[in-house]
Amino acid sequence: MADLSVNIAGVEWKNPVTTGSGTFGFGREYAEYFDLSNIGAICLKAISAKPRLGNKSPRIAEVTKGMLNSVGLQNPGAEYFLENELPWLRQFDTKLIANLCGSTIEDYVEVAEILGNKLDMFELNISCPNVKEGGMAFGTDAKMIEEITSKVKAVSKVPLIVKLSPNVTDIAEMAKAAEAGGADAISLINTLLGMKIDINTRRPVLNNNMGGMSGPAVMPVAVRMVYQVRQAVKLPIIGMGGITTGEDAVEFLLAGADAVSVGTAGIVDPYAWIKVRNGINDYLDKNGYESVNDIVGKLEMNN
Amino acid sequence: MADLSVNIAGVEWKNPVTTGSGTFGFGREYAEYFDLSNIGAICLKAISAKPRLGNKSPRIAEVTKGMLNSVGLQNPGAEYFLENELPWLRQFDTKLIANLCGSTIEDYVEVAEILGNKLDMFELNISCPNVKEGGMAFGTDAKMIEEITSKVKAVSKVPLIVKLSPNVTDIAEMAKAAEAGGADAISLINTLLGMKIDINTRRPVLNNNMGGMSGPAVMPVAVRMVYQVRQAVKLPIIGMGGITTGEDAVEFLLAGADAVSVGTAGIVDPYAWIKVRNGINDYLDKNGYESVNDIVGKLEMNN
Amino acid sequence: MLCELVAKGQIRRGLFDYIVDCPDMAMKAKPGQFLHVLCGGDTYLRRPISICDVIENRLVRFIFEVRGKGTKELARAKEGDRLDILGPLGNSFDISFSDETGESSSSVPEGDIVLIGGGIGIFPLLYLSKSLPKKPKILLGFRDAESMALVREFSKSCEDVFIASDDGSVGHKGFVTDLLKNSIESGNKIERIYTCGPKPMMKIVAETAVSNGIDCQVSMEERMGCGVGACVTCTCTLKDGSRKRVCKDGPIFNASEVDFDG
Amino acid sequence: MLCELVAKGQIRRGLFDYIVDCPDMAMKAKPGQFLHVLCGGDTYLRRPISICDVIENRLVRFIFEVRGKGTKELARAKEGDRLDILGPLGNSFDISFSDETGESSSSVPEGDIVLIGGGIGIFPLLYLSKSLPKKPKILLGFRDAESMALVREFSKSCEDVFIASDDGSVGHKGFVTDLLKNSIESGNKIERIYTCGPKPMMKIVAETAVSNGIDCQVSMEERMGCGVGACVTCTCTLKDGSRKRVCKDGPIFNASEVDFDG
Ligand SMILES: Cc1cc2nc3c(=O)[nH]c(=O)nc-3n(C[C@H](O)[C@H](O)[C@H](O)COP(=O)(O)OP(=O)(O)OC[C@H]3O[C@@H](n4cnc5c(N)ncnc54)[C@H](O)[C@@H]3O)c2cc1C
Ligand SMILES: Cc1cc2nc3c(=O)[nH]c(=O)nc-3n(C[C@H](O)[C@H](O)[C@H](O)COP(=O)(O)OP(=O)(O)OC[C@H]3O[C@@H](n4cnc5c(N)ncnc54)[C@H](O)[C@@H]3O)c2cc1C
Ligand SMILES: Cc1cc2nc3c(=O)[nH]c(=O)nc-3n(C[C@H](O)[C@H](O)[C@H](O)COP(=O)(O)O)c2cc1C
Ligand SMILES: Cc1cc2nc3c(=O)[nH]c(=O)nc-3n(C[C@H](O)[C@H](O)[C@H](O)COP(=O)(O)O)c2cc1C
Ligand code: FES
Ligand code: FES
Repeated sequence: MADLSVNIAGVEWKNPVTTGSGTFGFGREYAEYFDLSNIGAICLKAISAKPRLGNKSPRIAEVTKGMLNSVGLQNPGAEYFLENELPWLRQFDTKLIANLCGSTIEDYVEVAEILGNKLDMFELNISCPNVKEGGMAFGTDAKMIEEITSKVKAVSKVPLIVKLSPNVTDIAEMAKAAEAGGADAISLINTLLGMKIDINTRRPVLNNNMGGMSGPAVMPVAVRMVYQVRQAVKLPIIGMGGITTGEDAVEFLLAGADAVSVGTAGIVDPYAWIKVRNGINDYLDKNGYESVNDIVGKLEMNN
Repeated sequence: MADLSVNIAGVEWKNPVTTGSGTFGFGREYAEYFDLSNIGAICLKAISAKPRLGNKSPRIAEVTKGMLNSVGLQNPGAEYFLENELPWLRQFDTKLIANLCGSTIEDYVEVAEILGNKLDMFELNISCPNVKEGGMAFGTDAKMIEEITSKVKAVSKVPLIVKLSPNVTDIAEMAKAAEAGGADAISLINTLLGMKIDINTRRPVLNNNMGGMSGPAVMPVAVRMVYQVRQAVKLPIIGMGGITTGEDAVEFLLAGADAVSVGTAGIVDPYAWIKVRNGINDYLDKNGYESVNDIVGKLEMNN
Repeated sequence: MLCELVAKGQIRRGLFDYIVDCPDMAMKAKPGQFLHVLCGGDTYLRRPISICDVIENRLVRFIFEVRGKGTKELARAKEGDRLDILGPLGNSFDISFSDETGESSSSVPEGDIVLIGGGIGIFPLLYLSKSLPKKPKILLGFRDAESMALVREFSKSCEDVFIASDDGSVGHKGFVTDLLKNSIESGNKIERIYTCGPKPMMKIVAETAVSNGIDCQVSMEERMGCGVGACVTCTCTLKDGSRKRVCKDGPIFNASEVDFDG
Repeated sequence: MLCELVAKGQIRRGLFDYIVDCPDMAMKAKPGQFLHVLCGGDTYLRRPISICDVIENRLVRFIFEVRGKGTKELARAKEGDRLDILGPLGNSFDISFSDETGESSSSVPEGDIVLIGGGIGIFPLLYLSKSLPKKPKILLGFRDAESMALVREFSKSCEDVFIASDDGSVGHKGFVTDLLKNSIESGNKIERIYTCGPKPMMKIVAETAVSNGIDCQVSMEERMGCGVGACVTCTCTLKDGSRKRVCKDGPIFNASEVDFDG
């Protein structure tokens, strides 16, 4: 059994596996399948200052080895969360990450203030493609990323992860902007914007027309971007996008991720998180590594 | 049997199916599998003014429902092509599209001049992610797109298609730049930049480290981009990215493509081009359409 | 969970009747709940299929129509194959009835219990019909005589079976909802309605029930991801404007609270 | 083309021996050519596998080792399954020998014909050994005694079989290329060498052949897409700097022209 613990921006995780925000709710559902203390951190579904309704259904479409979603950040708001979800979550021995969303910079600042230091980390979601305002609009413009990061950082009492959108020309530039704004860590990738058409109705399957693509199909893009960001900034990286097995996770770790997140794979298999954690351990054991940190960024380029 | 003919920038194709440049060589190989006169147009592998060696092997990596390639535009040069390949190709009753590549704007202009009016259309490949100079570097910057398009257009004796890279923040902006530069049509998408790591060797599988991703996995991104470009410009569109069946092609046509291109699917199944053509016809017949043009852009949005 | 397919039947072209061996699920399953089935092949997400019946606390039966890729692939399974299934999922039909004191209990209601099913919506009604405190009446809507299913079984588990078909090739020509309206008009006292079927059908049933002051439970259908309540992709809209998860808060909702156009 | 798997054998753990029924391919197949096999499951691209033998102008045999996803999936096939195979693909070993006049013909050469195979590279040599104008000598390299394969069959089709193993558990302890060097040193006249195996092995064979003025054909291995010559993803580098398609211009190349480090 290798040492799986990692330190992400000063926060100790017992292992490098967390949950993709929005795929794990506030944890209650999967707690019926496994003990949540088994994963390094839980990244909760997006929380805004005020409750949000999200988009109309259908909000999900199957695509080749993946899915599109257009949930649109439905959530009961930060205060409801603190009162009704957080106390329950605190029974587990794992770190808790709040995924912050909003329509304006003020919204983001507000939710960060409401949540205060009651969680272990914040993840700034400026990369959701499913909302008209905020979301991805912030995450595809380096200047905006720097501005929003610095404003939220100014009020953050816990380390701030900035989550990047893959729908950009130059991911390294976005990561540098987050770093310049004071981010403590980077996570990527959020979903790729996609569309699925029902050729019988001749309409998009999603009521919102377009949605965010996730799952195994996006993994090569995600691995590439993690590598590019690793070359661009010194911050810890949480890598994600299609991870289904321990082997997949190892690709991200080698590319430079300090931790990994599993989302869509868990939507298909409730034990995916545990399987990925175990798979990482198996790889380390089999290859004689004592710690997961020994493989982070250990990719050798061919030329 | 519906009317499959389409008119792309003044050139009549007998049906809307062409080949993804670089997946069909100069046609000789698949001519052993089917009569090339059965497809609307043949888009040939990239041609440069001078011969190019391309990258070292491995140049291909399998990924989930798709592949990465890093061929790097290997080709014998325009003059060799004209002498040794074109005469043979002209025996087929189909349109021929030259895919133009180069490292500098002058290179592109040169190859367009050498080829003159000996082909039916040009496709400007400013979106290849596998070369250090030129290629994608041109295709991810709107100003560059406009400049290179207008310079190549100035010397083009045949309609000029500009092929866009999906590795951009705003695909519509790129299409508009091509239109502004004088493009006669748009094709998209070229490959998404990706990376696949061999966790046993801890190196990228591709000798060139990164490569262009194609195949079914990229289709939702491609359909979305075709739709976005359809809203942005009036030019004819050739849609591609993961098309494997007639149903897939219909998604692109509904989203606004006037024609479609099949690449990677043919690498797996030499009859993919014929199957897609037949599948489009089946859809039209089954739904009572007389012409393929009746469904182009006929997507109805949900809201 | 991997469950062995112990009996594969085919009711008609494109309609399959599966029985899987899984005591765990059978013991827990309540009427109205569903299974979330991995279909294999080129599909990625699971497919929700209602529990149609539970046999001897050990076997679970479900019936599905081939619609697209997933159900087509599922139809290829052979007896002895092991299917990857999550379940039972979702809430269930409320089968308790309050007695005079107003307390919810399992007392036997006075008036009729009416089940209304259309298309693939009829399948969850079988287990329900066997679980109620008294035999219900059932109204079944089919496209045509060809597409009838389970009628003989419902004849056993229900007091009465009424059929409507779109083309009149069997039973009443027209909507199954006509049968409901007729029944109400003819003065039958209906204690509660349970319905599952196409949205337009359920909408009319719900409106009819609400306007006649009849308690009514509807089983909603929506595209799903996780099936367990975590991804919030499967919502339906309620009249109060809120959005609820069909997989976890449902699939059974009170007819009066659902906004069928939301 | 769909070809029925008519016989599935297993030589040892992880090494499978398949015979498929496809007269079309059998009739065309030449030694050194390969098949391009769709493996199914979660794989996408085809996998190249050499033709190991052709039986009665109707059956094609291939032997493959389970390496990764695709070969693992292929190993699941059952007799009677139909495999989707393209082939025969590629060029083939040149088995003609020039007579005194220098004209290429099928005359029988004077000196030895030597086949050198390592690991999975030995399989295409079987059909080759049966197609030559005279019985060749074969040098086989294995990891250890456990991983030996086809030795009995080669004993029939070849004049002599020499074996080397990495750990010495069978035959010469060391490289199969040592056997070649010994043979040359001991003064045997070698007319031509055919070799297939790991790149480092073939490199030494090629160098040895070239430096001793022996004609030598190597079978190259590279990751492939289409397998038919269209996608140009499978290139190897020649000494003149050019890049050739292993699937179409190869897999057989003249040893003197290949740049093994290119
Ligand atoms: C709670 C519930 C219970 C159900 N019970 C039954 C049943 O007992 N018998 C039966 O035949 N069908 C039932 N259905 C419908 C069944 O889930 C769909 O027919 C099936 O998912 C179609 O999958 P496909 O791959 O064949 O179609 P595709 O169109 O290829 O599916 C593509 C995607 O859309 C989803 N999808 C497509 N149609 C529907 C639909 N009508 N409802 C939900 N998701 C859909 C699929 O799950 C998949 O994710 C039920 C649906 C729900 C929500
Ligand atoms: C011309 C030729 C003939 C061959 N003949 C045989 C044979 O007779 N018997 C045999 O056991 N093997 C043979 N091989 C090797 C065989 O193709 C690989 O072992 C196989 O492709 C591995 O696939 P996989 O899915 O198990 O491995 P994975 O690593 O999962 O494959 C991933 C991808 O890499 C490719 N790949 C991986 N390893 C190789 C390799 N060594 N060569 C080429 N592509 C590779 C695969 O085709 C696939 O596209 C031959 C290869 C070539 C090029
Ligand atoms: C249903 C669903 C909802 C999501 N909601 C959020 C969200 O609220 N906030 C966020 O930052 N990312 C959200 N994401 C993105 C995921 O957290 C993750 O970045 C992405 O799905 C890629 O990882 P995966 O392929 O492992 O799912 C969502 C993804 C899915 C599938
Ligand atoms: C092996 C390979 C080589 C390619 N070479 C070229 C090329 O030379 N020029 C070009 O414009 N696109 C090239 N492409 C991109 C394809 O033409 C096409 O845009 C892309 O693969 C998406 O379509 P598909 O998924 O149908 O393959 C190549 C793609 C592949 C797979
Ligand atoms: S399907 Fe995931 S919450 Fe209902
Ligand atoms: S594999 Fe396509 S050219 Fe060789």
